[in-house]
Amino acid sequence: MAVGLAAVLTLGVGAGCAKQESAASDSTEIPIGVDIEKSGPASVQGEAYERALKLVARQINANGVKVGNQTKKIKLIVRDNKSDPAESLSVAKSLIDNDNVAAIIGGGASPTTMSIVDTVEAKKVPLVSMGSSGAIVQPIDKRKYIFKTPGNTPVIADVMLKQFQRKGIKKIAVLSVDNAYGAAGLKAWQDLDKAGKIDLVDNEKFGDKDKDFTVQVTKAVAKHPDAVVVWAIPPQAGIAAQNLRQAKYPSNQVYFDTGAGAELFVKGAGSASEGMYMVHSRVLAGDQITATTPAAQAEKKFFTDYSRDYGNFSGFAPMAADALSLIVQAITKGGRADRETIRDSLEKLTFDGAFGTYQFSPTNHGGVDESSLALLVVKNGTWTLTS
Amino acid sequence: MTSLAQFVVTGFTTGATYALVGLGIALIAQVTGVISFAQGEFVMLGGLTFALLEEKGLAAPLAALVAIVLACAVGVVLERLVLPRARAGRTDQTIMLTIGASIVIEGVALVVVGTEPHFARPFTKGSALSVGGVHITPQYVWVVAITAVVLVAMWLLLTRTRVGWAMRATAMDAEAAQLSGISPSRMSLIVFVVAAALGAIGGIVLAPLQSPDAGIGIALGLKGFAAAVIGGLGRPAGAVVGGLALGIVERVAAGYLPGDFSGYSDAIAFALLLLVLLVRPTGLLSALRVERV
Amino acid sequence: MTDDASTSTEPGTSTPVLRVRGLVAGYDRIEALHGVDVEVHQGEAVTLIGSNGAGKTTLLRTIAGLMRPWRGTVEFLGEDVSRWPAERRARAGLALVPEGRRVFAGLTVEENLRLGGYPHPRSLAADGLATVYELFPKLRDRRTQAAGTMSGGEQQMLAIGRAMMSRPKLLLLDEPSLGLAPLAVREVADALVELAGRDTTLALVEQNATVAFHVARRGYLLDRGTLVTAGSVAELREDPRVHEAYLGQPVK
Amino acid sequence: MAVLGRHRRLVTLVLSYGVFVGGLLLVPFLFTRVHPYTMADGVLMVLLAVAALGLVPFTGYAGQVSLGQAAFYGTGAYATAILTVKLHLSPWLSLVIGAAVAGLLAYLLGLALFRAAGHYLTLATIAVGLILGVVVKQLDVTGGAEGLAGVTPLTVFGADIGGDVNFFYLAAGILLVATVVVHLVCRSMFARTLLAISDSPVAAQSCGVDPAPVKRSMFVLAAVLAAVAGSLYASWSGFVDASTLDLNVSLQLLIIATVGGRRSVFGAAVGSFVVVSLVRFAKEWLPDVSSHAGGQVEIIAYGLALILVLRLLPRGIVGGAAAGLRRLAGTVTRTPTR
Repeated sequence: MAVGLAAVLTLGVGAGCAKQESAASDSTEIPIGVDIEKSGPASVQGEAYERALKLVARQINANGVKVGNQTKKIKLIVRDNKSDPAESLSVAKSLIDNDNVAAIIGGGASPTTMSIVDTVEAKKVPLVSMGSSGAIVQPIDKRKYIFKTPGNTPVIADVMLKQFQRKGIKKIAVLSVDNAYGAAGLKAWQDLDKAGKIDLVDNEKFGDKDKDFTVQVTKAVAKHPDAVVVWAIPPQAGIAAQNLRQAKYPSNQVYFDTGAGAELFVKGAGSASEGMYMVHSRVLAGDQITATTPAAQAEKKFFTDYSRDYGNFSGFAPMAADALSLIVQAITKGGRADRETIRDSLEKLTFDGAFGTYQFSPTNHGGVDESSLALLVVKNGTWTLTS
Repeated sequence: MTSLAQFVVTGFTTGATYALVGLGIALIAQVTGVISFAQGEFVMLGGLTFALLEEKGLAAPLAALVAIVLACAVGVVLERLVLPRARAGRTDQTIMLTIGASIVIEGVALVVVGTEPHFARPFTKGSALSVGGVHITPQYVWVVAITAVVLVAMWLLLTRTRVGWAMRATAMDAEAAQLSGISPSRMSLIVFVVAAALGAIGGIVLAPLQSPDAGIGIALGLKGFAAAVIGGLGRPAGAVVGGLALGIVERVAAGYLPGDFSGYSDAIAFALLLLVLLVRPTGLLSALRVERV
Repeated sequence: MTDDASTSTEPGTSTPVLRVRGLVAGYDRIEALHGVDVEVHQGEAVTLIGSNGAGKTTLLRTIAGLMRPWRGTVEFLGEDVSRWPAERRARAGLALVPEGRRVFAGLTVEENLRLGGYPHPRSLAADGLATVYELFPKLRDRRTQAAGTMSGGEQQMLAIGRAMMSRPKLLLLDEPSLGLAPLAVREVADALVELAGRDTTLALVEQNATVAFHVARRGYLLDRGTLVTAGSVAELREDPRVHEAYLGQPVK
Repeated sequence: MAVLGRHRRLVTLVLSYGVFVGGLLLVPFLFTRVHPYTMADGVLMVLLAVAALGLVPFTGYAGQVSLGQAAFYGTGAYATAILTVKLHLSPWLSLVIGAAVAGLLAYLLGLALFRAAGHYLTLATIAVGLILGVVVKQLDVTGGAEGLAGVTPLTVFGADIGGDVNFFYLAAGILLVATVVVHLVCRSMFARTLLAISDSPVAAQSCGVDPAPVKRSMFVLAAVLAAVAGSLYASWSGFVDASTLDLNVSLQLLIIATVGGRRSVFGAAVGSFVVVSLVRFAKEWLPDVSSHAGGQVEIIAYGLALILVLRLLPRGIVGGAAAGLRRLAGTVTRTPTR
């Protein structure tokens, strides 16, 4: 039976599309795999990633990529991992084995990255992830090929901590989504709590498909924290904002992580988000940036381009945009488009991207530095820089 | 105490939707013998359609009407095209057919609408009322009020109309009903439509609280199922009580789990379901019925 | 296979209310009826007798449409109804009071009766109810009682009453006296005689020979799925095969 | 003719296994050469087939619907991950322990559940899977929400397996052994009893057969096979998280068994081939059709496949094909005698 079916498929499908020749070095296209969340709970991110990647690829391909003395084009191979770690692994394997990609961008979140790091590392393929969990790039001796664009979770927590210290906030409660991403956020605050830098009075988790956190919010608010920190992506970040507003918790004491950063947060939370804070790259307030430094110029340009092409801006877009830019930079600097060169070259890269400034080194594969991050606040329905 | 009251209020609101889903499942099970795993998809269809149309600027009552009609139409397709002669079929086969239908409904919704959630405005504006420290948003009131109206209407339908009697008669003894000139096929169609409408209404009232997306059906269907089984699949009232109880237990338990364990709250509904299945598979309320007869 | 039966059928002057021809039917893969011919004429009371497992219940269920015939036809009022579902036959006036009464236990007596009149407009219900209550005064007293809480005899009356509500042109009864107290048997039998006297066409399957021969004028004897003989009640009373079927029960 | 007739069953048996093994051997060839397939798909296909194989006796013969296979698949996967990562046990030993744990879990569940009617089992199995899924996200030993990475790969006689093609052969060998085992079980008196039960519970009961222990044994067998598959998956992928316990895994396995054929031991493999192909080709082509929903659209294909097979080929592709072949063979052998 299996043979019969196999034969039919071979005849019907196989004849026309026998596996393509692996991308030889003289090919004019550089295949880059993209493993992102086009569907499932994190699909909001996936959509922004894909738009950003297509935008950047278009801009890069307009002039081509200088590889040694040749000019090549980027070919993106975008695959959906359904926000599912196991599926992400299957996607990554397929990109490596089938499409023979030079590098992979993805997964778009921590859970879908954690599942593939071992495989990608073993197959020696450079990977740039949009997941924020520190475990993605650590321990560094087992993550030689793995890089990421978002800042490390503790770095983001640190930005919030500084604000808390300025405002005299001592007791906080953390609401986090129950997956690898939320767990990393929670752990960062638990570590700060242990170090005596903050008093974590309560932490509450919710499932990544839940749509109502009234109970978690009620419990957290009952502990009278000076601030509530939320580690969630849209649409859940928006629901958390709404539930906090319903519980009459003051919105100027609510802080979100970079993960919340998208137009959908404001859309989902509606007026409830007004006055709430978020740590994100300055790019989210792109229209307010005065472009004096190269870093600020890159941020502003991306904000303008993306907003022009797609109507509104997404906080996730720059993370993916930079992932691609970083790989292209590495290819140009290294002068070759093979996997080893890209990896070696990435590790030495300093780059001003749309999301912020990257300073990779053999001991640091972990995303934008603290200087790129800012505290933003929702004012009249848009993200505004504080101070 | 304030917290407890808040948990109960919240649980009651979600429980109302579980109750509507569970009621649909119980009615279908009784009248047609079909165990439908597709019931949650009607909540999705109702909620998502409503939110989508409302976002597009359609007046809420009109959006709700369209959503209900759409869900009912899908109910008809399910009953007529996917499950014809379901009564005669084997249970395992019909269960799998409803699973297949549920997957297809979700898939089509994904193609048409995409994966993003959609946001419906609360039925009326206004901020949360505080009653002794318990926060009650106007939408909570709407959920409870509409659910109550629907349940009363269902009760009247089942006890005061000939169609209602015919449905109950078919549930009690399908052959005898047939001998009285009642068409089981008609009753099956009617009950699927009624169940679809119940689910859609549950989805609509919940939409402003829990922004619906194409993927919510499975989880809500399972919760509704748990509600129906906990209450006892044999009686509609059981499903309603089971749904409300499930919603409240779920939230209260989540509320009293310490923070480190609050992740376990997801499992509460299913742990309760498993317990009922292991201890009293005919449902908690069935005990009352046996003792009364 | 069917010669024996067809020769013994009474020649009717008009179209019979029910004409069953060469009926073969069964459960799963087991054939229970091997080609049976039966006719019932307007105003007649006919009984089907036979020992346990003779196929009487199968015959009634197939006539009522609860089972599909494998071969052969069922004609009702001159129309071939073999492919009709049971509810359509019921609406056309073919009523069956099934074995074991099968009233809707959770509904009240009156709700049960009204459901019996389901095929007809609501306006006819009052008329029908009056007739049934007149026939079974006990039911009127128990109008609002849940049917499941009544005695066996009362439930049987309700089942018959429910069937009467559909204004049947042919009333089929499957073992109406089975499992009833002697007093109830008497009441039910009287009611059936009364019905037969009112020109109701009925066909009765009955284990209780006294009841069967008290109510019916003519009968068929079934044995292991085949028609053995047919004739007037007087003839059947004398037939040793009938005695055998009733296992020595007094048939007079 | 008479000799052929006498040996007909044997011939059929040898032929069908020949075709089966031939088909398996063809997979690496097909999956490395035909475009959107990858060898990873080939490995997944065989693992899913092993996990779905247990549903053949359980669903096809005992007439039960289990939507909890993921609970056992995940148990196997987590057992291997925990035992190799935390305790540094050999992956083979972990596989055996995982299968034993899953079997025990199934036995205990079965003790309580088979007293009740069919659909309660479906619900209970779903509940178990979902509860386990929540629990593993909370515990440290299971790596919490992040899952466990760095699972020790399988070795054969101390040598690395190396590469998906080799892993495929290993898994295919296990599938073959499992198929023979399930085949023997289905041929036994045991299975005949089950068939009687699923056709007519009343009849079986009146013959004095208590269906519960028989169903329970089938449930345990299904659990053990799923655990073996889950364990192999953990060793192969190197990573395990709560998604191995997801309801979708159970759904997928049920669809595989149903589409392939619930009453044939080859049904699981054929169903798995069909489902993996659907996923792969849908993923490749559907994004062009609908930009809206990404690859998730393929679930429509799943659902439709399930409905169509149930409505048109209630015995699945293998059952349908076998009936077709029999009809064909019938006409061929009958012709000369006329």
